Amino acid sequence: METIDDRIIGMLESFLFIAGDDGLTLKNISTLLQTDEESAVIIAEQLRLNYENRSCAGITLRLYGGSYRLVTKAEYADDILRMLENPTRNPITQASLEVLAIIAYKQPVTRVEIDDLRGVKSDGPIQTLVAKGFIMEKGRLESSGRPILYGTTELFLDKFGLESIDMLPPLVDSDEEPFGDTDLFMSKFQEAFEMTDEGGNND
Amino acid sequence: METIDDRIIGMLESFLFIAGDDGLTLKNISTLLQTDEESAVIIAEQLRLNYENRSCAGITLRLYGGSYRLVTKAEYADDILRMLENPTRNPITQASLEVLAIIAYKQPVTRVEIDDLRGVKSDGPIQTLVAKGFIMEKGRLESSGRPILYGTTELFLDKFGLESIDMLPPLVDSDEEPFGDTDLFMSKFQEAFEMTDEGGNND
Amino acid sequence: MTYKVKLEAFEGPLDLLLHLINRLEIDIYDIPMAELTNQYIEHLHAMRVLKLDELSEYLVLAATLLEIKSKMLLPVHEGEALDESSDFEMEEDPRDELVARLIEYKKYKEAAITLKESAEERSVHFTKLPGDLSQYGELVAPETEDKLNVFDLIGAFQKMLERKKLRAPLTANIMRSEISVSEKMDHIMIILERQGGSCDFDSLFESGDIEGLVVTFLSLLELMKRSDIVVLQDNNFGKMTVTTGMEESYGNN
Repeated sequence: METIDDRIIGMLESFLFIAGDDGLTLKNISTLLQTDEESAVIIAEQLRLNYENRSCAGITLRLYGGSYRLVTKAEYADDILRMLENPTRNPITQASLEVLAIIAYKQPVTRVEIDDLRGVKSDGPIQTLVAKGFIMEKGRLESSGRPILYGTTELFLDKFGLESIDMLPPLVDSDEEPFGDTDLFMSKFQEAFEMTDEGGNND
Repeated sequence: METIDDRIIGMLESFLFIAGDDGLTLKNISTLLQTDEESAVIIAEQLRLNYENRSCAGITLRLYGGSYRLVTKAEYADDILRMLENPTRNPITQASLEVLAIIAYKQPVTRVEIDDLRGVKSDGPIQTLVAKGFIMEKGRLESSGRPILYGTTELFLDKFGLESIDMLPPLVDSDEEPFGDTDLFMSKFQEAFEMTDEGGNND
Repeated sequence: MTYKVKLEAFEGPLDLLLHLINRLEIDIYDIPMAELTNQYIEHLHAMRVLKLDELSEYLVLAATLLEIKSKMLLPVHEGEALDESSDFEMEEDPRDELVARLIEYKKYKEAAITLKESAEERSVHFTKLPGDLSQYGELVAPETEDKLNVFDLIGAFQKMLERKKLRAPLTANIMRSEISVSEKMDHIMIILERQGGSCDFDSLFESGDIEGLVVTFLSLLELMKRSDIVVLQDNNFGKMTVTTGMEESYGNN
């Protein structure tokens, strides 16, 4: 208790880092660190002190609404606003690109479906994409609220150099290899060779 | 230059923290820090060293696919996996890996060249790799049929922990000598003196 | 000699050949064609019970092996092989092309292993979702003047799938270990008590991930079964209200 193990502080930092904006409750933290809540408070406080005492730290720990979160230090707030003006690489933001990908492959699709898939609200990117002319309303779903169905436009095809929407490369979930046949073949093949094999007697 | 201002290191950390898995290129960093790229490299390296030297740090800095990213330290991987819903890592088949290796080293390369090298059709693995976002069309060969030329993506570099495509380890032959035709000839020559029987199964 | 071999899946005829060469401890630069061809064809034989179209590539190589083998049986070669000095003419060796192909393939097969190791090393480093800056203003997306790339779409989609993995666990996994149905039942009863005996059905489902919502729902079912609570609904699709079972007027079947 007097000297907290460095490793457990590092572990907490790594957990909080991954949790990002969602943060972790004290209960989460004590579960994850496999300790009681009292110790968890002490460890968290030590991590916070480390950040506060290190002038080269850009982040620190805050407790808001029952959740511990890593946040950037207040002194860098103005600098971070610069990130809004200097978006990285793509001429289209990552968020917009994600939404566009979903609409391109799953059209016609509602905003709610897009939100579900991304796990975040997508109003902003959808607005941007409509404004850019990449997507448009393709009707309404006949269900409660009659939500808008979105689809891609001709301009989208043009900008992405596609002859038609069918020319999009096929997409698979990253977890599954789409070639069940090959695997079946291979497993059969293996079976066939699991048996005793006469080798080396053929000169 | 000898002593880098603590504040600028903290600023970089705050930027990288916000960028998350999008990461920041050297260009982004120098723009954001309002400095030249040379200084940006030095500042980034100092930040990395700070992480590596601090045993209580849970995170560190890595350069993958041309983008700097904050990542959790390897030593906490097991702890983090514990909290992940589905800790199965993205499986990639041996066939896909072979095709990926060929494309990575020989890019830009056509499907036919890949098929020839492997002695089997590679349509399936190529399709999977495109869908996983590891390879992409890098143009067409100006010959009959205008076959697609494939190359690797930044996502490939990121997921395979490579700083850039130039950082691929050199191709090696399993024998210690990286030999050309001459060496092939020489080794045959030597063998010829050692043994001449075709069977060679002298165990 | 009889032994058990556990074979990994082969990636093609060249892979099978490499496997045999390795297993038989053959020198790749001096392949005993007769032995290798026999072994290869034996394996093909076993594979023949499987799909024929997948075998075609294997058969092509079998033909090549047989061709090389027969070339090597030509008397010219045997005569020369007795004379050591003639070894300088081995560049004429009918096996050369095959050996070159095998070596080339082997290089990439090994590179694939290195790549896999590299990916494994990378996979122990986790990263976070980008911070949400939307409260400070819109991210400026520059005008899209040039052609965009379809492959960027795929990249974005894959990245999103990765991110979802990072997003989900932190809430779900922790919740699961924490809240049991019986705990949730207590929790619901406390809420009802605090709110004077009734609350909106929906309000119980306002937060939590799927696991949490399922636990809440199961808890409600259990509480209803025990007649601790009653769920009321004025009309179809109307708002549902959860009340403690005290209100006798609705009974508790």
